[in-house]
Amino acid sequence: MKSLQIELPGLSLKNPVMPASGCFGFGREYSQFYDLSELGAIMIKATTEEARFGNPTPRVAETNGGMLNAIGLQNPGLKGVMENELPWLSQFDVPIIANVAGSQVEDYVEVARVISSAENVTALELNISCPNVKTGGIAFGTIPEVAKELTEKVKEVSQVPLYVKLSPNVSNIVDMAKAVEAGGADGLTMINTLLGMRLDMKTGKPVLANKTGGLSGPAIKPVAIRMIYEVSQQVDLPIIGMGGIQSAEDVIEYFYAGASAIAVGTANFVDPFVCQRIINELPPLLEELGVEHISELTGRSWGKHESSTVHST
Amino acid sequence: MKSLQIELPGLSLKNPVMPASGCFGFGREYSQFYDLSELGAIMIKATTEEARFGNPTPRVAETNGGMLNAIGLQNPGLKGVMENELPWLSQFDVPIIANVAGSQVEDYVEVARVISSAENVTALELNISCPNVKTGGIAFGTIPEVAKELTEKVKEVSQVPLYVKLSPNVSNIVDMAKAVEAGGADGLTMINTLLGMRLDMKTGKPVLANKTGGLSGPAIKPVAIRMIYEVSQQVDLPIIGMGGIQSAEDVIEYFYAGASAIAVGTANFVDPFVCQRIINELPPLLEELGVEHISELTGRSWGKHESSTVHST
Amino acid sequence: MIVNENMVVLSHERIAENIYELVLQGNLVDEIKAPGQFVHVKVGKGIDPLLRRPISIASHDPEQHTMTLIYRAEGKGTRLLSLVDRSERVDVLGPLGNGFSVEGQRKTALLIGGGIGVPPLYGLSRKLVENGWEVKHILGFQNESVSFYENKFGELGLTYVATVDGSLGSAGFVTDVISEEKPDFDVFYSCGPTPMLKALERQLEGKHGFISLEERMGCGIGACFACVCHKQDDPEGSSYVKVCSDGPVFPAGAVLL
Amino acid sequence: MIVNENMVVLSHERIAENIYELVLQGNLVDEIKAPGQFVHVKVGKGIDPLLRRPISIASHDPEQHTMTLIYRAEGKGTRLLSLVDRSERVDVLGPLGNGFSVEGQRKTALLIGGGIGVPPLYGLSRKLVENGWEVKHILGFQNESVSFYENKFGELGLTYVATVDGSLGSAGFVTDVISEEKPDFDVFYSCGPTPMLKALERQLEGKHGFISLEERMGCGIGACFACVCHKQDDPEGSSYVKVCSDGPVFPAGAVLL
Ligand SMILES: Cc1cc2nc3c(=O)[nH]c(=O)nc-3n(C[C@H](O)[C@H](O)[C@H](O)COP(=O)(O)OP(=O)(O)OC[C@H]3O[C@@H](n4cnc5c(N)ncnc54)[C@H](O)[C@@H]3O)c2cc1C
Ligand SMILES: Cc1cc2nc3c(=O)[nH]c(=O)nc-3n(C[C@H](O)[C@H](O)[C@H](O)COP(=O)(O)OP(=O)(O)OC[C@H]3O[C@@H](n4cnc5c(N)ncnc54)[C@H](O)[C@@H]3O)c2cc1C
Ligand SMILES: Cc1cc2nc3c(=O)[nH]c(=O)nc-3n(C[C@H](O)[C@H](O)[C@H](O)COP(=O)(O)O)c2cc1C
Ligand SMILES: Cc1cc2nc3c(=O)[nH]c(=O)nc-3n(C[C@H](O)[C@H](O)[C@H](O)COP(=O)(O)O)c2cc1C
Ligand code: FES
Ligand code: FES
Repeated sequence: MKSLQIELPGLSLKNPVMPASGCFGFGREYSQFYDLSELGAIMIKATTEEARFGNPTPRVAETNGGMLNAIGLQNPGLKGVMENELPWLSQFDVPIIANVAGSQVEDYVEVARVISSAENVTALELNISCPNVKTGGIAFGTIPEVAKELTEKVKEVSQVPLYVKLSPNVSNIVDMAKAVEAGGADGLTMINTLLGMRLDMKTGKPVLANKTGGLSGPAIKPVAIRMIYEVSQQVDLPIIGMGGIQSAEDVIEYFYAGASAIAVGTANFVDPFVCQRIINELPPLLEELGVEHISELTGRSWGKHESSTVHST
Repeated sequence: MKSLQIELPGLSLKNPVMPASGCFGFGREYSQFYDLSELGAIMIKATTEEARFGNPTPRVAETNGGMLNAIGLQNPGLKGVMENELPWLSQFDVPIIANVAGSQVEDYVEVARVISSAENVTALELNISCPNVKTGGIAFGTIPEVAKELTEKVKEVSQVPLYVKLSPNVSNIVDMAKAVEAGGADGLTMINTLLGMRLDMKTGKPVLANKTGGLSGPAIKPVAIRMIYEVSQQVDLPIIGMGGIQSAEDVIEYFYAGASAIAVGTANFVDPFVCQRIINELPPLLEELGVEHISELTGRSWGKHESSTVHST
Repeated sequence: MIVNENMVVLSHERIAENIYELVLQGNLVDEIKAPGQFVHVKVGKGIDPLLRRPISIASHDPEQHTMTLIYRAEGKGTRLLSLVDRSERVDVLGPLGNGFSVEGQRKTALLIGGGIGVPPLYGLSRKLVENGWEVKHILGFQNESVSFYENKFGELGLTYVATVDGSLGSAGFVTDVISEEKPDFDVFYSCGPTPMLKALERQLEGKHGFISLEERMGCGIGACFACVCHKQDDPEGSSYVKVCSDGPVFPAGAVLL
Repeated sequence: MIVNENMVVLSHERIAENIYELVLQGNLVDEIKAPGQFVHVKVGKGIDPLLRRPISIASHDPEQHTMTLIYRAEGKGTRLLSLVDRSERVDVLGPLGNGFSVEGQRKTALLIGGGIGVPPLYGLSRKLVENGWEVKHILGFQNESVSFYENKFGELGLTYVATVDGSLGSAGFVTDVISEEKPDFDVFYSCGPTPMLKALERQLEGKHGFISLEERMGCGIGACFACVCHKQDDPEGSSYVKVCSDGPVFPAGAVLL
């Protein structure tokens, strides 16, 4: 589908649709449902230096139109990912975006250094925004100067372009975006989850063992759209948008807001075929909208391509 | 209902249920549906010094499990409220919480000074968090020091206790709460709306004329619960909680989180009887939970009354 | 009085492309005061769609306690509504707003409707005829496949139809019909998309008439300030009308469109 | 293979207080490998409830392509599910997980179920009997009004029932029945609330057995790490099992409860 092909730093995408980190594991499970080569890319589960078990269970809870998770970055560790997951994924013709996490700068740097050398990892996603990890995480994701520094350090060692994943739990998302842009980021991914909580009706206690968790799903889409709308007008980096995407229409809304590609998280749990379905639904929808290439839609809400569109007609 | 009676600064509440500011006008319309004296209190629409028309329309948009509004503080102005609305409301046996808004410190102070002198206004709600007003609003709601100063100035002139309404659009809600506590607030109300946006599928443009708007409704409840949970453990002020409340169960969850009373906003639009219904549903629900007085539930999620409960049995 | 009732679906039919006619029965009907009032419909029980949908009362029958709504299934809410079956119930809040005033001596009325603005004019036309008025209608539709009720209007009085593509009646807009046919009338009544109403107000300036407006709504009863419009005599000021409770019907020329 | 199918409701009945028996038909049934597997059910089409609900396959009939689910209508999703009518369709993802292994020579099995953990044991018991095993059952319920399938189990083998309030069978827990009746068995199989499984593991330590676990789930297929448990031999480490894809059935003693 020519109308869906997108070129972004490190990413030659057949289409702008990819599963979001943490919602697709390392692809094995969803490969039962369809050929992963159909995807634009895959954002794999956060990788930390050492294997992590993560938080105690319950780790998920449902909310109105959304869900909370507090997985706590469970993953097989850098070695496991390098030795088992990435080689397995190399059978597919699909770029891998490795989600890099840590507790301190050194962890991040080490994971980024090693994982960016993997053959099929064509971009990194710097996870400075995970709300479910006690140490470190919060400052990286909410203080512009700290985020900038981390971005710089990671950028230094990375062999592939670097996307930084922004947290929505901030007073000023534009400041964060500008900071990581100044730190050398090649792109942004946004948004990670909103910090939320549910309490059990009977006990009064938090449903999640971790108490608070990250809110994802359709409920958060308006917040993500607003943030991408604001950020895309203020920075020159491409944005991979996410938060509550369930349909091709949602994808279009993200492009209008300013995204250049999108990721689907929670919806995979509801419909394991959702990414494939969206990819198939996009071309007819674009035709209906009279659009030749999906990238024409990027930033339409604030008039990004307005003049050029006028010229070309 | 003895089990629902609550005493808070300035507020002798028959029950802890009140309509949220901006979702109930000045009560006239809902008085067609039930006797407003049944309510715990009424939070009236924001009042500014001068009458305001507010933002252009469309001013509301629907989202998954929520809605966006950008009313823009339309109101008849201080004089109109003092002369027409408050006197009309005095026919009901219900305390009024006046929502005070402005563009600069002086406006706030003037509105607070005058409106707090009205006979039936027993508390003020300082609206430092309205996301739909271009001037002033944002800094008051997101910078602790600025919020503290405003609180101090308003507190100085107010003849009734002062509740400060916190914005959820901040990196650190506890810092904001502590700042207004230090500024002399008598209580907190939280949360105001999350900043969000919707784009029109056909045009690509924002649905709201104001572009962005405030997200309310069930979608935001987990964020509100989390913030009240965090804040109630860190400050000594009573909290009136709000955000997506639709049922007596939701009320209980807010109390568990740390609220001492609650307000219902968006749900009034869906069910004009919602406040009355919740008030009626609470006593049997409390009985089911084996609770004598609803205030025993405040902060149960973090164990506020744990020891005292043990002693009393 | 405004009531909130789970009304029974007596019939629910597709009468044109994506256009549905829904007949509801209940006590709410007893409260209807005038054609042009509307109801606020909750679709489904859940939180998505969350808000009620405003739909005009197309006509009502006080004896059978029934009212008819005609709506276009377009977005999430109305598409879901179109799936409701006979004998199910629909949660309705209403009647809301002030309808068309049909007082005064018997005269000639021109009723001009566009698209889903046509329905409330049907109840109005019936009422006018009942009161001895002469009625003329101009109905504008996108094309034939989405047109409806031409014959029903035809039974009440002279009826012109215009479609944008000329597939039914004359080709063009309702304003073209007025220019061409120059129908005589004492009062005009109109409901339709805002651009149509704007054009009409210009074309019929100086004529006595009433128009029914649409605006996005929250509460539907006047409490939330979602549906506010400036007045034409104070276009920048703080005076206003609320479409839901002061309208949706206003004298032509009163509201800034 | 895991499939996602809109299965047809062949019957849907309330069989005890808040307990429903749902019979679904479809090709998904052809993929069922073993008793104890479960399916992930989407209730309604909308976003609330958002997540699928895991429900065990109580039994299935490969020839009719039917399977039976038995569930308690408790929270938002299952209460909505209970309103689904015959001949409607239900969106099912499955079969998921690994069920009870029934290989090996014919022996005596003790099946111990608690509450809504009872259903999968019914399919297991039928399978064991089919394979020539002797089966004994201990079923624990809160009280008589929520009990079900006692007779169906009774037809397959010796069946003890315990209720907490003694309203049916003996008063007490399933563990009390074991202490009292000391039934002979070679292998035990159990499904029920975690406290019951914990107590059983202690009581039956050293015995060969299998337990089926419950955990809150996201994806249900092993991708999201929601349903992870520590292993008993590495209680603090990073090794783990996923209830959805490695389980829900595990050898007794393997998983840290
Ligand atoms: C007083 C009044 C009377 C109306 N009478 C009729 C009628 O008789 N028949 C008919 O088909 N339509 C009528 N409409 C328009 C009707 O309300 C909208 O078509 C409908 O709300 C769209 O809902 P949806 O679920 O299809 O769209 P969605 O896109 O899902 O709607 C999203 C939100 O936008 C609002 N919205 C979208 N379009 C409109 C609109 N044009 N006007 C107001 N709100 C809108 C919805 O109410 C909802 O809150 C009337 C509107 C008003 C204000
Ligand atoms: C492998 C497995 C098999 C199961 N088999 C059955 C069965 O055969 N019959 C039966 O009645 N129940 C069974 N359960 C439990 C069933 O999944 C829950 O009762 C159900 O999910 C509750 O949903 P709700 O809509 O009633 O509750 P809600 O409170 O609306 O649920 C909210 C969220 O919590 C989850 N949740 C709540 N309780 C549980 C629980 N006990 N286990 C897992 N998730 C939960 C829900 O799935 C949902 O995501 C099984 C659970 C698992 C893990
Ligand atoms: C269960 C779960 C696990 C997640 N794990 C990660 C993670 O490891 N790293 C990360 O950057 N984001 C993680 N996320 C966030 C998602 O990648 C995504 O940003 C977010 O869920 C919003 O998208 P959605 O609404 O489509 O789910 C996780 C989300 C969920 C629901
Ligand atoms: C239409 C609308 C208007 C509002 N106007 C105000 C306002 O004037 N002042 C204010 O402090 N909050 C205002 N709010 C915010 C509500 O008081 C409340 O904090 C928020 O909507 C969350 O509650 P809910 O989810 O129950 O609606 C408004 C909300 C809505 C939906
Ligand atoms: S819709 Fe609320 S005031 Fe009109
Ligand atoms: S539920 Fe997702 S891994 Fe088990």
